[in-house]
Amino acid sequence: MSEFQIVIQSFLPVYTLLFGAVILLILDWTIGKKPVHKHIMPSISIITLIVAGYMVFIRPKDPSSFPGNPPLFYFGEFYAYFSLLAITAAFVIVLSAWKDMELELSLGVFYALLLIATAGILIIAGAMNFIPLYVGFEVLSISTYAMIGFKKKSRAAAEASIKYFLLGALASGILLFGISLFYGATHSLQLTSAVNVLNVIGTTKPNAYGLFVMALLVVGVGFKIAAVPFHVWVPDVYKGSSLSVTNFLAIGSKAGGFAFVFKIFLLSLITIKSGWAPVWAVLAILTMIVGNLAALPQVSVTRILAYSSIAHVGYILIALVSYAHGATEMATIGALYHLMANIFMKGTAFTVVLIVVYQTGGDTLEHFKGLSKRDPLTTFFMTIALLSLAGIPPFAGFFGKFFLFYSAVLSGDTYLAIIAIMMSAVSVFYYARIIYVMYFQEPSEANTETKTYPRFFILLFALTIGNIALFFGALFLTPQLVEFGSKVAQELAQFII
Amino acid sequence: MGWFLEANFILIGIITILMAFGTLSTKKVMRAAAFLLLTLVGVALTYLFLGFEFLMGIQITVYAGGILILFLFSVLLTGHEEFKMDLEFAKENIVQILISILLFFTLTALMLSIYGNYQLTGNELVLQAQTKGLTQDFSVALFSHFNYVLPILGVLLFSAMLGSVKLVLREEEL
Amino acid sequence: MSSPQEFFGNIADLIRGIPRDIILLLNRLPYVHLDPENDVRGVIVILMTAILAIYGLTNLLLAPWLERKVMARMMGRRGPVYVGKFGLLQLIADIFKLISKEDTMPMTADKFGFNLAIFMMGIATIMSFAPIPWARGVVGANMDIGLLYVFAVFSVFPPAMLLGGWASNSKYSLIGGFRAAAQLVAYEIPMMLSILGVLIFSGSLNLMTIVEEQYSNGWYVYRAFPGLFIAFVIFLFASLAETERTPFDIPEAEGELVMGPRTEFSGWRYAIILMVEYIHMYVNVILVIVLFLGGWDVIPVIHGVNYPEFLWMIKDNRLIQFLAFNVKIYIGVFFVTWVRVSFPRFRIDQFIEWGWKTLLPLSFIALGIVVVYAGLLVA
Amino acid sequence: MTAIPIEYPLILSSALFSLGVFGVITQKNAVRILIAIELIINAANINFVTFASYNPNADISGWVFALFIIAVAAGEAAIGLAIFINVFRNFGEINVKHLFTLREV
Repeated sequence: MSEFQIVIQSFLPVYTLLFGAVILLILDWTIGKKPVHKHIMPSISIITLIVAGYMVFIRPKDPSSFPGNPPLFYFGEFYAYFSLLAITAAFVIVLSAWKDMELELSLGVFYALLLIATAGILIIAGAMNFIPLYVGFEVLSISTYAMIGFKKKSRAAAEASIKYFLLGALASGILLFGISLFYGATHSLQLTSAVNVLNVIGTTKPNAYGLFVMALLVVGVGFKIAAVPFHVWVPDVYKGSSLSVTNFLAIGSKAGGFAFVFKIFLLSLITIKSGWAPVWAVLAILTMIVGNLAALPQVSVTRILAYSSIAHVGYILIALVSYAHGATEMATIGALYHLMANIFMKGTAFTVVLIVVYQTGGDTLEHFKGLSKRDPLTTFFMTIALLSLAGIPPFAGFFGKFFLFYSAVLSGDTYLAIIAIMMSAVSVFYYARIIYVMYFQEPSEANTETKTYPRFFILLFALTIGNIALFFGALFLTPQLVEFGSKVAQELAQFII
Repeated sequence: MGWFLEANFILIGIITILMAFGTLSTKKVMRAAAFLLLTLVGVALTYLFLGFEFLMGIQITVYAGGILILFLFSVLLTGHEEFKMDLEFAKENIVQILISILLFFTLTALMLSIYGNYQLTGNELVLQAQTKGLTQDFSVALFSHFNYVLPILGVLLFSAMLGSVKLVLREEEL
Repeated sequence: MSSPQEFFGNIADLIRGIPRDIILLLNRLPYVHLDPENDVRGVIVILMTAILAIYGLTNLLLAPWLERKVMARMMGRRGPVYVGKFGLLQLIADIFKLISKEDTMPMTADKFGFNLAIFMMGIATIMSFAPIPWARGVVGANMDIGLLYVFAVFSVFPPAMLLGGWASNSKYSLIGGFRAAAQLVAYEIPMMLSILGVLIFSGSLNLMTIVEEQYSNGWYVYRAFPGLFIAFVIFLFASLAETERTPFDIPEAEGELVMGPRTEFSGWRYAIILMVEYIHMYVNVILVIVLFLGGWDVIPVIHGVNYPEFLWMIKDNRLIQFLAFNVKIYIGVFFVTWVRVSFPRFRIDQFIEWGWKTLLPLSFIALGIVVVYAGLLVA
Repeated sequence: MTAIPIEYPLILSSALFSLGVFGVITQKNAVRILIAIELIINAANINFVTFASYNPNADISGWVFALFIIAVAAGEAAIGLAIFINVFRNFGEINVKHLFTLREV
């Protein structure tokens, strides 16, 4: 295969997504005013996503054949996994936005932005240099800013968008400054340069300069993945934006953010892991505690889920710490598995909230009262999602947490596992509260709407099946899972000489 | 030797910092944008001194000419707010002021700590840059090694354009 | 006694030598020490630019006169006749009148923005003379990024206009400022795109190189036909729009907006604005000539035609090059005036739409043609 | 040697960065905050150019990144100012201090 063919084939998923986006825009321009467009646009997005998913599988077999010295991209297993993650997430969002967004004008633009954001995650996952990494990250961010503010008439969406934008722009500015200092120390923007180049940030332990670089990078990415204490925007933004976009923030954007974090910390800053491991450990503990405790008094289910999503960020951060402390394989498996489980759990939960908002006009616990009487199937799916979030078998959330906590135990950070288990126990309260409200309380007079939405039903059904299948997959296919995890871990580690 | 360039650089640097302070301390937002323009031009001139003329042109064309127009338009479209940086402001924000001063000194000390890393070879490169030719190297690098990143930049600008047009355009109801 | 050709060739070298001599002179003084080999670059640039800018400015006294005269003739009038021979000194008289006027500023104006706008525009226009090649080797600053530099300098105009319009605190000024900024931004894009075709052939942003390439391979206006011709037309229209000349003087639009963003400027400020406008127009004409009409090149080379030796001698003579360049500039100024007299003004919405919806796609088409042509040439 | 010592641009960039951070934490008007963020981005850009110009490995990827950052900043500013205008249409102001409506829900 020639160099050109390899490049084209490697970028095919991204090209497919962009091609889909352009088709959507052309359609928006031509038939955007006709009523049929609200069905055509999501359908085309789904077709694009399926094709892009297929394209991920037919990428070149040898990822190191990508041209360039050193290559700017590496389309290996890590890339494949995160692309599938992103594409699955986008799939969920298209299905939930099908109803949620149907009254909006210029829908094609929305789906085009969604596809472009997905392409951004793919670029993050494939990048091996800070330049494509940062640009891909900004592709994701900028599309997300626009998606949040998409409902222009809604004050809440406007407010959410300005909050997310200001913090995101600040975070990316700080991140940039960190990268610039990193570049000054290592003389190269290649992600793996710090490993190979004589570096000024510290050979095994960071010196003052290394600490500062690390701090800037932690602050920058901390905003994006919403680790405490950089989480303040999460509840407001999740609440303010329309729920399908919230869904994207919770599952798609999060996957992209974590791909970014892993790229930076597990590749470029791995030499000074003794510096950042304690920092992330503290942040993980804080994130778990604050996320779970702050969720307790909330009455809005969106906010509960927002805080729970913060808490889950804390769980995934354990993987970073345990990776640094030696349990590389289990940490990798845990993080990757949990991000996939996250899509099924959070996707279901936010979709159910969306349905309830459509039925009753609000998302507080009040509106969830007696949901089982009105809409038993939806309630059933919601229950499974919540149980899965709480980490109760036989649902995917259990193994997600199990792998993560187990990796902490393996690496010797038992305190992290203990705190995480305690906090999981706390989290059961607020999940159980929603379940209790749904099953055992009578619906209030005003909320008697029993309308169901078949499109959501298909989505919820698929997500729940996926949720359970993921659990049994982990149960019965453990060797394959471990093999895959070790493959990805090796891929990350192969650059360290 | 070279005091002429150095003196010029110091002068431009001081002016840039003053202008940057102006953006934050001036009363009207419009003036802040005007100060930003001057800051950006100052930064562009430092690029010239660092041997990267091309980026000077780009910085003035894109930043000072393009982005700043966006700023001015949006300031005029979003109304003014008077803001005063005086003694009262300083009293209210004493912690923030101290933080930034501390940040400045820490950062300077840290960045100068890696000076030793550059002491030996850096000067030659700048000299080379001043005698031209590096712009060509730069464009060659841009279109060979970074060939596959440029389209991504196009995607980014495309999505920004889509999003901002959608957000600002006034649409009639269906 | 040397031939005129050599004589004028040496003049450039002589002029280039002056700053070095100045430095060597300065070095005799205590406390001043410049390294003529290394520090000389910045000084040369400044001095050469200054010399050529002064030359350009004196030239400029002629351009408005020419415009007035031509306009008057076309309208069946006689134009300025009283001051100096044929009214040649009319502009100087006007400037004296403006400078001696009272320096007024609206009471509610924002002083800072008001003055900044003027100074930015004034400095930017004078700086724009730096990289222009007047003849082979006669150039202020021979920079790699010449073309980009000119555009960078001119890109300060829209913010300055808007700032000036806002600072005068008058609704005519503000609306005019908005219009000016929108217009300048809208027409910068087709302008840039139309240049890309030229850059594909020249392979450099250096104006010297661009002209040299045309000198040996033919002017761009007829190469890659019709690609670069379309680009030339687009560039011509866009530069008329950039300089706010009729039929594109939307921001000014006396009927509606008095004088656009300049309404409140009077006295010496108005004199500066007048100068800025003329220089802007003048430099844009120069750009059109340098980019598409061969710059200082006298006789266009046609592919496959062998010229006799004496034609090449004419082409190589720097004096003739210099004169040819000036003649071209005056033809350009005449053309601009002609357009001004002949066409009515556009309406703002038509005008902006025309920029975005006609010129922009057209410049893409032109670029496509050039790319295909260049690709065939390579293959 | 006519080169400028590497300290000067580094001090300039750290000053711009601190001023930017100061602006972000004290200003209330969203446009001013964005202006402060632009200062931070410019500081990073100066760093990139400096470190690339003085790079002993003659690695000019810092220059390339600087160019990319300017483009990214343009995109970010465009979308951000669009968001501000949208917020202004909904709220009548863009003072971030007054955007508290979501807290109570």
